[in-house]
Amino acid sequence: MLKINCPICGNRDETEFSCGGEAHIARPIADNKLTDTAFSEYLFMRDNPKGVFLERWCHTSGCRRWFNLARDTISHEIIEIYPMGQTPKTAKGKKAYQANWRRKSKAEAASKPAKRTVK
Amino acid sequence: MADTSPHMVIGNSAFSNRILPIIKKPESLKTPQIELSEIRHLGKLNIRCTSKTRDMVSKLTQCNLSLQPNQSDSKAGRIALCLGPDEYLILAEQGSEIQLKKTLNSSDIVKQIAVTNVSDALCALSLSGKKVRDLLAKGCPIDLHPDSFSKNQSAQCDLALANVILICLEEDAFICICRTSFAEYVLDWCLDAGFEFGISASAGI
Amino acid sequence: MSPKQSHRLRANSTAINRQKPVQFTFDGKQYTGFEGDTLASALLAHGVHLVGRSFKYHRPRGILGCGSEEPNALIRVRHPSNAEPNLRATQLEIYDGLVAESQNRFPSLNVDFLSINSMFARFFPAGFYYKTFMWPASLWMFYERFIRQAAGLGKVSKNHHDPDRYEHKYAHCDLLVAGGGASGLQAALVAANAGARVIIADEQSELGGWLLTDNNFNIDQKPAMDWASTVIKKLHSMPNVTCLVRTTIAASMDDNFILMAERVTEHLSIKEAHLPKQRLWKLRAAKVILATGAIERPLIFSGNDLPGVMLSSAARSYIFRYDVLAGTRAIIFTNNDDAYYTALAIHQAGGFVRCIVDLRDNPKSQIITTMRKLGIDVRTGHAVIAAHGTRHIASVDIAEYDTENGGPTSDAVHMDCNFLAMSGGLNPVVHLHSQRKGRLVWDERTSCYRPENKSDDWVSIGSANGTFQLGRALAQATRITSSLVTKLAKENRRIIVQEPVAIPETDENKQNWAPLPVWLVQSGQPYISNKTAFVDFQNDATAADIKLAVREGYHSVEHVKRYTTTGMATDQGKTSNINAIGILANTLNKSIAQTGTTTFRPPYTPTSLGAIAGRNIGSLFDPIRTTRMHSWHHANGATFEHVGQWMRAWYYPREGENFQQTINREVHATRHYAGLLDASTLGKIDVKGPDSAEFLNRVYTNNFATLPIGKSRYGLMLKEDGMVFDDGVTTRLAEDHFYMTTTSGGAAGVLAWLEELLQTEWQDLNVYLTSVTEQWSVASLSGPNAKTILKACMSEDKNSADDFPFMTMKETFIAGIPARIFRISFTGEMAFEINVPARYGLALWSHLMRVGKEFNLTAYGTEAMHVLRAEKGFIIVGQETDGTVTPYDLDMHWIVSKKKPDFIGKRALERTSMDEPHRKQLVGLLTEDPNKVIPEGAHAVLDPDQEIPMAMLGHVSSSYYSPNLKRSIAMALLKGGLNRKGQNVYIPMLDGQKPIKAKIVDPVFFDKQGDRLRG
Amino acid sequence: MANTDLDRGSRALTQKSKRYSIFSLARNAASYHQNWQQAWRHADPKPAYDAVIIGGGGHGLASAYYLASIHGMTNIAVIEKGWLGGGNTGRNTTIIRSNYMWDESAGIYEHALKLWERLSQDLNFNVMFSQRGVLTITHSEHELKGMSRRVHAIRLNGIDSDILTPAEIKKRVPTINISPDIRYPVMGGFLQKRGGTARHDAVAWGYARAADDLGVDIIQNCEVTGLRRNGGQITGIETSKGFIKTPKVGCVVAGHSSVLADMANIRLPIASRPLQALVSEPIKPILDTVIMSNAVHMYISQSDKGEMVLGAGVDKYNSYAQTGSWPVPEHMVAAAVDLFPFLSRLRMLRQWGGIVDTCPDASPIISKTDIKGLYFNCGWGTGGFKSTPGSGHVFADLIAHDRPNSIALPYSLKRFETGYLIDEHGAAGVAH
Ligand SMILES: Cc1cc2nc3c(=O)[nH]c(=O)nc-3n(C[C@H](O)[C@H](O)[C@H](O)COP(=O)(O)OP(=O)(O)OC[C@H]3O[C@@H](n4cnc5c(N)ncnc54)[C@H](O)[C@@H]3O)c2cc1C
Ligand SMILES: NC(=O)c1ccc[n+]([C@@H]2O[C@H](COP(=O)([O-])OP(=O)(O)OC[C@H]3O[C@@H](n4cnc5c(N)ncnc54)[C@H](O)[C@@H]3O)[C@@H](O)[C@H]2O)c1
Ligand SMILES: Cc1cc2nc3c(=O)[nH]c(=O)nc-3n(C[C@H](O)[C@H](O)[C@H](O)COP(=O)(O)O)c2cc1C
Ligand SMILES: [Zn+2]
Repeated sequence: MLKINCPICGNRDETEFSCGGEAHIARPIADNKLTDTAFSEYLFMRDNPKGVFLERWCHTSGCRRWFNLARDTISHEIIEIYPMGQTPKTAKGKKAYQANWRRKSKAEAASKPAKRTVK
Repeated sequence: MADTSPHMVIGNSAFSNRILPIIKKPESLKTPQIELSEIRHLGKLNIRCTSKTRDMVSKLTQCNLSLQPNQSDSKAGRIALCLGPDEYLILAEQGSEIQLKKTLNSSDIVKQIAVTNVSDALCALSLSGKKVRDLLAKGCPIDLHPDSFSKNQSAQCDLALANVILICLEEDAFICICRTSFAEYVLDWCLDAGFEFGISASAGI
Repeated sequence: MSPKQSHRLRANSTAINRQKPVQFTFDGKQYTGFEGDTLASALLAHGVHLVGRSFKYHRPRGILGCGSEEPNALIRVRHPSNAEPNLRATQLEIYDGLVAESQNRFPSLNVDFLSINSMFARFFPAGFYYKTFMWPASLWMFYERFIRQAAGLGKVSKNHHDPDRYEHKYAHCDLLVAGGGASGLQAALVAANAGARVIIADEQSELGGWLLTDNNFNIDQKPAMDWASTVIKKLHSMPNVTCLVRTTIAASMDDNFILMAERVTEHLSIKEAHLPKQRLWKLRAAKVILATGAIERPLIFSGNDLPGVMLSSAARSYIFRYDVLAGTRAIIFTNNDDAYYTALAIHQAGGFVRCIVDLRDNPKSQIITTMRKLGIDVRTGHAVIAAHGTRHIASVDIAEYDTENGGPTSDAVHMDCNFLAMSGGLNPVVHLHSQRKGRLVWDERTSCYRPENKSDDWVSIGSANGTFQLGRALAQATRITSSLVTKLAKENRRIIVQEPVAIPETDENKQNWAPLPVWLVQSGQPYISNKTAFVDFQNDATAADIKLAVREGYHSVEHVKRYTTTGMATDQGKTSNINAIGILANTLNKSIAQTGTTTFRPPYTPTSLGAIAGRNIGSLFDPIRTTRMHSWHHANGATFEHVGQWMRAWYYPREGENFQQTINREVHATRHYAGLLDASTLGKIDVKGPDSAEFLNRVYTNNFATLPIGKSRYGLMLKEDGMVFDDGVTTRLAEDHFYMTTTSGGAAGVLAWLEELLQTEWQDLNVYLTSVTEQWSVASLSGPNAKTILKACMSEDKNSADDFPFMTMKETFIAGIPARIFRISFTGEMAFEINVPARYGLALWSHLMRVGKEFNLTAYGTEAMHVLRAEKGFIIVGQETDGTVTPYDLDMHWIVSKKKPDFIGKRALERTSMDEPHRKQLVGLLTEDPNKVIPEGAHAVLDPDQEIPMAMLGHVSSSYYSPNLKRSIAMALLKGGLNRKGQNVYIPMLDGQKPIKAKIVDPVFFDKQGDRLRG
Repeated sequence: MANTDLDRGSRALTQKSKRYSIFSLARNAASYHQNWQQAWRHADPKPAYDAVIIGGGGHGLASAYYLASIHGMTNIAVIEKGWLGGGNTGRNTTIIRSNYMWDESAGIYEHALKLWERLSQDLNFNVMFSQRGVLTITHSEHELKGMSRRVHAIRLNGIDSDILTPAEIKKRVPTINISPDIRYPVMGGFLQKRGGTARHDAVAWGYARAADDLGVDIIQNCEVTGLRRNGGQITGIETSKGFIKTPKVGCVVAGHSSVLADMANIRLPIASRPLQALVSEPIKPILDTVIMSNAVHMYISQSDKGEMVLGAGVDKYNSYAQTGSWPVPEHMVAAAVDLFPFLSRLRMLRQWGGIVDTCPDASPIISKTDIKGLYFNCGWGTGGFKSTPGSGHVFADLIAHDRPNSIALPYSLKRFETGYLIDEHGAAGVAH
């Protein structure tokens, strides 16, 4: 059972948290036209590395805040915890972030407002 | 607003279906070592605000909100808790939360904050006695050792299968806040877990 | 009268209390032991060795060990209301009134019919099941019955009632010391002196570990156990130390999460009701020291499983701890020095050491000389190649032995005996280290697997680390603990590094701990003798089985384990695994390091399921949530329905009514007069902030930005895959303030989802969400008389009820109670959802019922609500949807905004497949026979006479008898349903009845124009 | 579906001398079992094969067996990084049933069940398929409705399924607690009598032995580290024992599917999660039916050796550690003790985890990929043991013909683009 250092509440048992899966999946804006294939990469395809994985967690039973976490899926070691909206700072975390195929995906490109903006 | 009526001062009990007091204790004990009761006359206000407006809110509520998350401060009969970077809970005398809410909502910062009366959504239980930490340790995974969890500390955490807020008032006195729909579960759980030390649950005030 | 304790010595161990005799029975016979005895020591005190039968061959078995490593002596304990199987006699402390019995034998231990298996053993080698029982195929189930009956160990009682309590306890500490032997005690002391919060736990009934057994030397100039007692006393006196006995560290998991099983009252004859039988500790330790000692290895030779054959260290423990001499004519068989001390102990206790058989050719140690001087027959370079006896060891064959080539080199000498103590060297208890995926290294010098100490968070010391010399173990404990303390002190001000820390000094006997590993002692006829050379005693796996597995291609250590079941018994191979690996390595011609080990898994010893469940059973298995009106529903005879954790009033049967009659009455009353529903369980979310409207626009399919203040709108939420997720009515309270409702079951999920979006996806939006589900009690008043009743209850401005347009909200007072009233309707009637602060819920409800009486107001439950809404064709999320249904499938195109550039699910809905005509779509069904109600969940087909498997159109999602329409109605999701309106379908029945014929229609059955609801 | 012997791939064992029978057992007993032959050869990789299956679990071995026995492809190899059956095949709770709700699922699982029914004979290896019945119990009105929907669909698909009342359940399973006073009382259930359990290791060993007998090379302790391709065509695999040339590669590596896919730059909708199980100490027979409950999240059966075998839902975060998190088994045990009070006095003997390949719709992937000659069979998640023969059978067909048959067709990767998912979540709950 993991011990997770919530940035707000400190060390707590894993049972107090919920895991939101892969982090840094940018949501394509519906207005930006994407093929069904490219959209399915956003919707269903998931990074599932054996090694460092960037994922997001929420301290559900505590402060209810979301945060990002870099975790080794073999040893379960938590390498880094960093705020929502930021990218990892550790070397391992950075590498995992940059190496991810998603950085080059069409869906990610479509997450930024294109011609029209939403609002 | 709907909750501004003077009628609000009637007590709020989450245990309308239960007949209290209940005492559970081993035969070997004369008196229970844990006391549980509901604090019925307590207004509860949830406040969301950022660091920009926090001082203003402190001023208007006469509560010290310059707290770290999981800290509490009690002053003039009010307890303020910091639940997160932008979230606070104020426990105040029954009825005064209505006034507080009104004050906040008629201030300049009304657009930047959210004030919600949760007096009836949450139930406050007072738990005290020399074995109270042992009782909580049966269901609460956080470190309850007096070195780590002392006066004025609070925690949002799990107690068995319920989500609660624990506030440490004294070495052996706590407030446990839970959603009212979970109150009976929490009571039943405490009664069962408290049997080892002896527990008396009373209706409270 | 119980028999005499013929084997009890006169010595005076402190572990047993001779002042306190204890009466117990074993297999119906009365015995007396002493307080402090285990069942094993007490039986041995009476000379009883035979205590069980083995798993497969039903061979007679005795006591092998002295603690949790015991594979053989599994017994069953009877309690007044149940029985507990498979307890180890070596750990079970006796108490007055204990009723124990042997297992896996019929009719009795001495005469066991299935011991015939033993005679046919040659037909049941490892894996024989896989090779037979296949013909004819149909008979396997028949064979299996007998196979199952023969397998299994103990029995549980079928009419089981468990009166005991089991507790859980969370705990935290700076340092957990696992094991209370010399090393553990020293480690605990060092850390405790520095101010650390220490927990030291041992599975035995007292701390001291091996010192309890071996106490004939000094530590710090005191007899070893006196040193230990002083340390123990000190630890007990320190507020920062918790000493636990009878506490097994069962599991070591990620981030030093530790499970410990404490046996609280099991050893007591009077078990006080408030104390738990067991307590499961869930511990988080900053650091862990593993000082779990070592377990002796048996030697593998033919007949090594006979009762009377025991581990040497166990034999010594019975002498020193329990004052019991287990055998009077003893053979000692060893490959190391340590067993000589057992020989000495037996000799000094008055036993006759017939011969010491040492596999080593020319061992040199002081103790060997000592034994020879005592005139004891010491034969080095020899082996016991077989033991004989029927129900007890009676003799052995001893021969000169060539350890290089593995075999006897002389004729065997036959010696009679009644006891054999064997020692094959020590296995460090690496379980907890390995559970954490800590690596093991094979140490050639000491011939054992040692933990590789690599982690900062958990470290092994002492015997557990392969450091068998006491002096060195104490030094190691001191050094390693000090360095951990230094690390802890960096993060924790309470902890102060003490320097230098003194290392206790010892004058122990210098002995050679390195054994000469001989994994299998061969007789002259290996094919035969290997079949009775037991490796895994409990599962009856022999050396021959391991060799057979290899011959058949099962080479991986994991395959051998699974093919022969070695190490899979309740002792998890504590005494067998390394021997098995040794034999395997030899057979494969590999080194042990190349062969590897099997995986260590929790728990260390079997852990009670009752303790694991703790108090999360019965009514505390999951919280039950009730509304504030619950007591009224209860008092008025409601039957309840589970909706998530909520208990909702389902229907209110009256005297003499059946289910359908009740529903008809409630539905009828609501349509014709008025009905009242407790809708308090609806999820309610307060949405506040400048971007609230924009936020709602993004999460609902329809437009909320345009919603005027004071007005309500029905909204549909999708997940990103375009499937319907939740629905509800949301009302605008102010420009920047909304009041959202969700389904009862979906409330928590919706709030979590919306929070997630705000905190992760849309951090730019300034919106606060607060759950107010329990803040408000909700009574839903509906029906033609609803307005009249409402007016009668309103405290002020009664006329405002007349000017109350559909889908608007008013704040007012009812019976003096402040209320928010929403003019919305789920029944299709004129309806008001009255929200009041929860404390008034019951008062409001009672008041409405009282006032409504003269207007025929009837309380209705969720079932009537379902019928009422179905008459109107309203969907219920979770009933008409199942995560695979889009708004288009529900024919709700109207609710999906075409104008909004984006909302959750928009892009998914644009996938070509989403609006295809052959998808399953929501329609109504009217049966040909108006009295036939289709079972919900039934499937429709076009042709009822087709062959199975049938082509199904889809399923009936809702189906009721409608008292208003005086006929049955149903909703269904059918392939291409929208284009099939007017067609007939058939619904085949499960019970053999004729298929029901029905026509596909529009799902709105009642008041299509909605005149009633608008009033 | 599998009707003829050829369809079943039934070859028993070609080498008569190796066949198992009562007589061979007796004969060997007489010679102290010294003459048994290896169940399979410990092959070293050849430089090239006509096809290679990666993953020596049940599915991979079955795929190889059917490729050889039905499609005549015998110059093939199975590459396993560890020991055969050491993945989920060796660590599952062995529940076998085919009572799934959607037509597509009924198709594949019933196909598998039919193969199970003769598997011991087909392989000449007793896999101890025990058709003792799988009973799924329900605990609420809502669940009863779901059950009705499932049972109707299952029956119309020609699969056996009976609804039982609590009293009938009690009769069949005397130790179950049907008291209405527990938190989730038993309100009913449905039984597939043909369902049951099998001896998991034997499945891997039996397929390996039968495939080996047909000439398939079984290569253990050989990890695939790369997939080599030329343009859009697969050309071979890199392994810890060197490069192996082959035009066709079938990946059947369960929890490691994403790792393999990554080697070919292919994305999968798979999350590798721990799924845990535990066994109690063995006791004399007390439970003759497999019991599953979705609402309280547990399933239980008694193995032939006597242990109670318990499993629960999947853990909440990705992991390749083959261990899980304690709260999951703890909850499962509480649920089990509530339903079977006799368990309170039993003890947990061993607890472990596997890495399951979970898919967003809880249905598998049996699919070609954009790379020619590269096929994936994965996504079986928490419930693929039961499909082992069926999965291998249709996957062999796909590899041999480069075209999915009608049973495999719905399981293409394309469904994640079109949205035609086969969502077994709502219907299956804990899908074992
Ligand atoms: C605890 C648990 C309980 C379960 N209960 C059930 C149940 O009751 N009923 C049911 O039907 N299903 C159940 N399942 C699911 C079932 O076990 C699996 O779906 C099924 O066994 C998968 O078989 P497989 O052959 O695809 O995978 P595996 O048996 O996992 O085989 C995959 C193999 O690929 C190998 N491999 C991986 N990477 C490489 C590489 N790079 N090179 C070479 N080889 C590689 C692995 O070592 C492994 O041996 C359960 C699973 C678990 C973990
Ligand atoms: N069998 C033996 O361990 C053995 C035999 C001969 C000599 N010795 C001597 O004993 C000394 C070593 O002392 P030590 O402290 O390293 O070992 P120790 O054997 O004295 O103590 C280990 C203790 O750990 C406990 N233990 C093991 N696993 C446990 C678990 N999972 N949960 C709770 N308790 C558990 C045991 O009950 C035991 O009391 C050495 O001098 C060694 O030569 C030991
Ligand atoms: C159906 C089944 C029954 C099992 N029975 C036992 C058993 O009786 N004893 C045992 O030690 N392990 C048993 N195991 C667990 C295995 O020992 C082992 O833990 C599991 O195969 C996972 O492998 P690993 O622990 O080596 O990683 C069983 C496993 C399964 C799947
Ligand atoms: Zn937190």
